[in-house]
Amino acid sequence: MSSQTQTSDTLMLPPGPVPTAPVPFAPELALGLLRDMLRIRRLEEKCAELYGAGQIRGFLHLYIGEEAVAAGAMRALSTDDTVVATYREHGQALLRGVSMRAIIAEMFGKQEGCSRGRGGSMHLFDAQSRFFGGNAIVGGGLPLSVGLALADRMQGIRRVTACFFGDGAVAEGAFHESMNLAALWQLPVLFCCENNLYAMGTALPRSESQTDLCLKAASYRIASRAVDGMDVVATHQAALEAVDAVRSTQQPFFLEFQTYRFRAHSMFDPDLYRDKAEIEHWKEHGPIHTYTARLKAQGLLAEEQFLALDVEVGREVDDAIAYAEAGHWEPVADLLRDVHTPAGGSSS
Amino acid sequence: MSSQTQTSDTLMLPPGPVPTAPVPFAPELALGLLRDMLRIRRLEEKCAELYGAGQIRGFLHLYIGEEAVAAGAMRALSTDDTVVATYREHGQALLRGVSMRAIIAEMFGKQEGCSRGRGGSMHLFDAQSRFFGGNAIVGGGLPLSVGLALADRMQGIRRVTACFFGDGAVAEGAFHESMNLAALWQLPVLFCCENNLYAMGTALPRSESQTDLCLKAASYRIASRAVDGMDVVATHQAALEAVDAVRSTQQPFFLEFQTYRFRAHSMFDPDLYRDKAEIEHWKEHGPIHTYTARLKAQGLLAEEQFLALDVEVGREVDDAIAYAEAGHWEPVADLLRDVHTPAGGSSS
Amino acid sequence: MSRISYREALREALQEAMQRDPRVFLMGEDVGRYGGTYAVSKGLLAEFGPERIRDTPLSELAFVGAGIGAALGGLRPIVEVMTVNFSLLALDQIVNTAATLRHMSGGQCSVPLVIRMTTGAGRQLAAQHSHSLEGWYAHIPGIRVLAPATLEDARGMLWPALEDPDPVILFEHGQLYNVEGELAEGVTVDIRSAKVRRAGRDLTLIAYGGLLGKALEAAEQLAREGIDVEVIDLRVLRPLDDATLLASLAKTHRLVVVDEGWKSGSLAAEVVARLTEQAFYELDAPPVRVCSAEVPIPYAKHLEEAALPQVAVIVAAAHGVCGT
Amino acid sequence: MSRISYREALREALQEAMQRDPRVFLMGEDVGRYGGTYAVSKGLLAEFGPERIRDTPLSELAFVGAGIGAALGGLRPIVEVMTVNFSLLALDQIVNTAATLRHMSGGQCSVPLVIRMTTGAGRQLAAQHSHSLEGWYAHIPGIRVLAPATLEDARGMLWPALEDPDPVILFEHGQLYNVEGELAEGVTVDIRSAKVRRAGRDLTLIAYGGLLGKALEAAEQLAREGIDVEVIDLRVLRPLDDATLLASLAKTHRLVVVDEGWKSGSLAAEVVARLTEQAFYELDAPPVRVCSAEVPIPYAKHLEEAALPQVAVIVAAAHGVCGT
Ligand SMILES: Cc1ncc(C[n+]2csc(CCOP(=O)(O)OP(=O)(O)O)c2C)c(N)n1
Ligand SMILES: Cc1ncc(C[n+]2csc(CCOP(=O)(O)OP(=O)(O)O)c2C)c(N)n1
Ligand SMILES: [Mg+2]
Ligand SMILES: [Mg+2]
Repeated sequence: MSSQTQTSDTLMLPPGPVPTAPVPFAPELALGLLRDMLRIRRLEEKCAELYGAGQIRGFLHLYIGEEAVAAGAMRALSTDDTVVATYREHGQALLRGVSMRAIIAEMFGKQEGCSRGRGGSMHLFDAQSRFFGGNAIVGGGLPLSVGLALADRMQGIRRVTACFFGDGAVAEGAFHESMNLAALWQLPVLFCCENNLYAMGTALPRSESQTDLCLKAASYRIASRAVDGMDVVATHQAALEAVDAVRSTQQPFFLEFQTYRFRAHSMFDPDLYRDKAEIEHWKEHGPIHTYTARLKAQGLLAEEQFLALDVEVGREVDDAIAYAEAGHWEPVADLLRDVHTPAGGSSS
Repeated sequence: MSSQTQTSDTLMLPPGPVPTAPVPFAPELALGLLRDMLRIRRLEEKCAELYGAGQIRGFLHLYIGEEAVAAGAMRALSTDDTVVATYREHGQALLRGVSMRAIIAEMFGKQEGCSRGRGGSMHLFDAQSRFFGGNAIVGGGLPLSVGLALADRMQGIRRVTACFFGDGAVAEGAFHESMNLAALWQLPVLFCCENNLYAMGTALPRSESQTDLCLKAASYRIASRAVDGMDVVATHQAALEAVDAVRSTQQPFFLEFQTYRFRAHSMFDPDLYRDKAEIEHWKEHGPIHTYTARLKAQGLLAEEQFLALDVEVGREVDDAIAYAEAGHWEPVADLLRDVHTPAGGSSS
Repeated sequence: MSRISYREALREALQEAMQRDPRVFLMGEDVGRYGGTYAVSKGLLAEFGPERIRDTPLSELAFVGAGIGAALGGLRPIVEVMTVNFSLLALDQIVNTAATLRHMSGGQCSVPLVIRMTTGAGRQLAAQHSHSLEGWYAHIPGIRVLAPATLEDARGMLWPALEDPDPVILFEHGQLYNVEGELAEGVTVDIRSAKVRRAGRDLTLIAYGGLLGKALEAAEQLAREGIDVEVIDLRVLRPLDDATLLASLAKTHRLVVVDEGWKSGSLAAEVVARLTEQAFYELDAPPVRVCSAEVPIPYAKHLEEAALPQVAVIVAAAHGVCGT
Repeated sequence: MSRISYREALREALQEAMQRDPRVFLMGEDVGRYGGTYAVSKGLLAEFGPERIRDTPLSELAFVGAGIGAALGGLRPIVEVMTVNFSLLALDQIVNTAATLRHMSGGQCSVPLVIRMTTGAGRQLAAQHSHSLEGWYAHIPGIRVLAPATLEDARGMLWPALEDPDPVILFEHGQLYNVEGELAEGVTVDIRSAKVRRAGRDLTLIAYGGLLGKALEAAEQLAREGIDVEVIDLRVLRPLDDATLLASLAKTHRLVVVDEGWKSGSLAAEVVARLTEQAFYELDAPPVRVCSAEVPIPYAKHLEEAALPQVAVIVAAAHGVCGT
């Protein structure tokens, strides 16, 4: 048997230097972005603990390290826009407006959870804020987002549908078919590729023959852009421009966020496929501490302010846990509830 | 409801002028290609008649108009190479060496058919010549060809696997996944896209947002080329070079044949979606008559020779029909034969 | 009353639904310019335009998923998957998304989607184009599965399917499109119950879709041979209407189930199992299934016929069950 | 005899097969660097290298199809589809190509392919990650379907599966991987027959895969309550081994079938149907199925437990059938 050329095992490093430029946003926005990222971070750190304690079960995929993506993107959307996400969606759900209470209660499997405890970590939903989940099939949300945008187009609603998915999803047929449909039918979908360089243990070069993902978009005639996903200034600016492009042209746009997850893929992953040095390099680009440093350098943030914010966020997390703990188990008699919509029941 | 931009309905015409340049091949090859095309044409004209007469049933997809593709491509392969085709595969099967007798007997449903009458027109097989069908699922053959090439690679066999598929198949997820796998794993697959501009009634611009299909290949880092699929000189030269590239580099190659079917999609298709003028334009580029004209202009072919060839081919067709008519119906008692391989039975 | 084909009945239903509700649209491969592979949507493009009669690329997974999204987005999509054979490519979206969304969102997201597809064999289309996989779909909680076997159902099932807030899948058997008959105006049908198509005392013969005709033919022949058969058209393959089936069995005490699916794991197995569980003591003889032979459907006509349930086999099965 | 887990037994089987036959290779998502989602292939990359322990992109349709092609091309691929849930994306290649190739080529092309996948619920993975669709696969002519429930079968089924010239699908229940026990060296198992795991006189209790353990537990409890249960492990879901089942029924005359699939259209339905057809007069009471509730599996632990077959429900069903 002949030998196969093996993909090189050189470290995959952040594309640019650690950002240090002044934050070009008004203080409210500047601090808001920090707060957004911190809320995700603290929520998820607790989730990891709660998982360890057995209060959260099933699969749990943490977003830690990638917070600048959700923060930058979600603030670029208007409340009427639509969001479709993956199983790694705590950040998007939270920043879309789902309360920490409802999120943790969901992970506890309580009736007070945003999906009544039926979904768990991978299936957070909030129809009111047009947050359509929470999808545990890689690539599964892509066709959905095409349809949501189609509905808008056919009804003359000028909304943007933002669809989040990972680098791994790019290999799925669903990605290809959905990109083509969106471009062919000129649908206002913002494809948000969270390229964290790994799909579970599979590094991008072992998953894609062409690792420049923007070239994929080009092959469907979809405009695209890659952005430093560790820099919330960059993600937010790029997202604003992309959302604007989608809204004004009513055409799809492909936005690649180059990011990294600091934790393992899920709580089951021993994380043996990455070099520790690679992780450390990326941690130097950590979205929260680099951004905090910039804000401080600029005089927009003092250490006490940061600490106060952190305490406040910590309180929100604690409150949410208490809420979830006090929540209720749905009666077993209701097991078959919501398999079908009851007559006269809610329907989109 | 807002109105949708409609794809323009301008005629889709052949890319270049009718070829007239001298045929640069030695006489044997030059006439061989003519013979190849004529054999397909006359076989299929008869198939259409036999279908009308009820002797062939099921779906029947004719290749008439596209003969230069199979002729040019099949002569570029060596007998040890592998071929995977679609439901529109009479041409490939015939030129791969499946006898007309076995092909017509198959369409008659006779035991003497190349697939024992189990497959019909859409499922011609010939394991001996490494002709692996005949696949009635659009895009279905693509993953198969990747696997066949993988087996060669892992066993150190320097073979080429030629996979035929239509423009319509490009929209399938299977295309995308297969292209990526072939490129990622550096497999010797020759992707032969028979772009006849329609998938049933769907014109390419209503199927693909990017109609330059070679750009798809580029997005997987696969080398590619488009060629006039009505000109057997061009198809053969391009196929020779592509096969050579695949064989020497052991990398995939994407070859787009720009062609056209003169007949309806299948015998059920009323063909109402194309402009008659468009069809007429393409017929001016008909692969057999334009090539015949060139051979004659060059003095490589006299009218009597052509007629003699045609008579000979006609005889082959008649003989095949007689053979098929004299063939046998497999006993109904054998219905369950070949669902599984019998113990000690043939296995690849 | 007017003379109409099954195909025309389906088309009228589509047309009426599109006229009645601007949220309804049809999408699928070649539903527009081509006029529908089986000509069901012929003429509708001219009437409703390319937005609402929407041709799709060959991307079964994505356009079915897009149908789910469009349903979530407030429309009432009818997605045509050309045939059940190709629906395998879209099964993930149907099983993992359409059927689950309402439940896993805790009741927030209903999916009012209708999927139509052609099913069945009998036209020498061979192994990849002859599946009868309705039984698979009938296994999935969260969707409703319908099999119109009559002109009335072809005409009448679409509208209630569109009114259903949850996903509904409609199976049209390929051999029914050309069937013609008289159809009364303005009939309404439900999408909840099975239907007795022929009353009888001696034997309950259950069928659906493309085989209802053969079941009725067999019943006629059996009547001439002195056996009075009750023929029930399942119509709704999920959820099954046990009451109608049990009522018949309580009368006849004998059961034959006909199904074009392969026998092992067929929908017929489910019918036999649940009736045996619930009405064991009503049964005077072992129930019998008449299904397709367990072979990829062969092309040759005589072999295909041998693989599929035929009238003679149904008749023989009935005799077996009745001990006649 | 050595102490070993189900996971290790599977790994040993892989390792042995790879050592024994150079044509054998394993491919699938994260089988290599990651070590297998469920750690089954851990360590094999180091031993066999990245050609034979081949990580694939997330392209279920294409890499399963590539497995079929590689089998045609002379290799003996083992394709790991991470879980049955994702296998829906590859179903077209399995049903329309792997299962049909030999037949529709008139016997020319066999597909000696083995597909492994994890199945089942019970770990709070919710609606999209908890399917038990083995019954669907067992519906398809042309493939063999196996469900190793014991260490012995986990260790012993792979090699005969690889020797089978046709496609074989192996279902590994996600809750079995950590099960440990003693395993004798060099046991060989067949992939044709069902197996009596506990002999008994009063009731035939049929189960397979992840639920065999609960069935045996129920049998122990029932034994204490005076009911002597015969527990049969189906093991081979297609083709079903009727002889073993019928022999048991001829002895016990009472039947309970346990299956983690949703009840309607479950594999349990097939078992009940074929046994009722063939052994109706042996049955002293209506057969009963214990299956999953017809709901997308919920995340919350108490609801998931309520949705899945539990020992107490099996015991109650047994009492019901025995009239005790
Ligand atoms: C269709 C499908 N295949 C496989 C899986 C198992 N799986 C879950 S997440 C994951 C990795 C996905 O990677 P990527 O898309 O890059 O997203 P990330 O986890 O890095 O955010 C895999 C393989 C799945 N859920 N769905
Ligand atoms: C997956 C799948 N979807 C739909 C069909 C129905 N169908 C058969 S041929 C065809 C058109 C394919 O067009 P193209 O790939 O361009 O090949 P051509 O027929 O033009 O040679 C369609 C839609 C099918 N066979 N398989
Ligand atoms: Mg990733
Ligand atoms: Mg075409």
